[in-house]
Amino acid sequence: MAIQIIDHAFDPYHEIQRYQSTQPDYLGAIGATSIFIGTMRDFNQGSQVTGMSIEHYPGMTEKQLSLCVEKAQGLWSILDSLIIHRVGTITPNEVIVLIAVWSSHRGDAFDATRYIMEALKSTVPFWKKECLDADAERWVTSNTSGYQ
Amino acid sequence: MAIQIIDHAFDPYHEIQRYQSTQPDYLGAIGATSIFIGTMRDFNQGSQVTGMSIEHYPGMTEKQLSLCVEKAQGLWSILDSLIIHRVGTITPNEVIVLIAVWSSHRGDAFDATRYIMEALKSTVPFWKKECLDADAERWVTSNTSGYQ
Amino acid sequence: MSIKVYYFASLKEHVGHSEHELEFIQSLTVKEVWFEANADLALPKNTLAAVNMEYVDWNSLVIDGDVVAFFPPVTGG
Amino acid sequence: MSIKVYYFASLKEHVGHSEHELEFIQSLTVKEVWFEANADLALPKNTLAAVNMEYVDWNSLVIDGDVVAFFPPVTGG
Repeated sequence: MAIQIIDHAFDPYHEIQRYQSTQPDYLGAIGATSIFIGTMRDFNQGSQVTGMSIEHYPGMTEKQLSLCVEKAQGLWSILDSLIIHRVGTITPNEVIVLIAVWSSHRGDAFDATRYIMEALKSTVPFWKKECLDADAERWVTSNTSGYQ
Repeated sequence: MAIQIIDHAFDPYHEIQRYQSTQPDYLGAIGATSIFIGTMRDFNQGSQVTGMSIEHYPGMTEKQLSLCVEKAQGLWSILDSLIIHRVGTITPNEVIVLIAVWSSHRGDAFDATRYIMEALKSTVPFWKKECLDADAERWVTSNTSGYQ
Repeated sequence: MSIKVYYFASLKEHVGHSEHELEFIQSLTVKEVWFEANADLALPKNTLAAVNMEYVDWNSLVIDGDVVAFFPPVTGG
Repeated sequence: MSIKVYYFASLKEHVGHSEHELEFIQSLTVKEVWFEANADLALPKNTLAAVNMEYVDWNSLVIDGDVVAFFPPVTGG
């Protein structure tokens, strides 16, 4: 299990492959890998968005992310997981968050990935501020639910 | 949207990156990428499994996979999708299936990926035969549900 | 009229071949095609049928030139 | 006793600083900490509170050495 908060752009596929190379023990037990990648869009709530900055609460961020993973581990059978979240200045098309979950069975992998993502969105202390143009910016005030 | 049936081992991350490089039009609209990777385990239904061969019905396979994607498109808002499925001889740890779905919103991406996976498992004409050792082999007779 | 019949996976092993051509005069249902082609063989439980690569009901009618396929439950993914 | 108070995101802008130290004699609830520190400021709706990096109820008691944080609803992911 790994949790990383990073302040520079990253390639999620490269990070997954790098992380996977460290997990040979249960390789033959992995039947399902579920991955979610959240990317910055260039349009949100009716406005063109040119950039974004993400603030966080160092320490509490890692603590709450660990809690999300622990809760998922209590609910489903997980072999491993990797979470990476960006902070700092971000431009459109860059990855904001990566969640990867490895499991023997697909139901566990799907459910745990989605659970961790929703828990992250509602409990982990990150805050987004959008840049609308050179002068204007606005705090994103709430996350929508990922379930309809 | 792309559907590929291939008879050799592939790196799912490499294939996703390659496919993504062909989709610049709506790049800024992508907020969510949901990926599922099904991998061959070395243990199933109480036995050590040393290899597997996957038979399929050429033509009907592609037709039914397209139908899975069309139905998902009718139910959720999807920007793009990629499905790759192995046929032929497979060894443990190799990827059997890759499903990637790109969407503006995470709910659509999660739901569509899972729907396509379950639809594939129940309707697309692939059949697995497991090699248990040098002499023994057995057909997998049914897929389990991915929902509990 | 003439139709082509395919068998896949365990059903191919059960019937002993992967395909054959059937010639007959009157119109047949998919179920009748099975028994026409495999008079001496039990129809395994859960066998699926497709005509022209689409799933069909066992009572649907087959017409000249159709491609019929019989196979066990699918196990991909 | 002494506690540290942090503010994040829009709340940091609202109160005008990111942190301060509070010294007081009697035990306080989290809600009392807010009004002790920001007597002249309205408490924005939906503000969340954490003590030592764990979410807390606004009526929970703060003890010497605690780190209290106030912030708006989180918007990561």
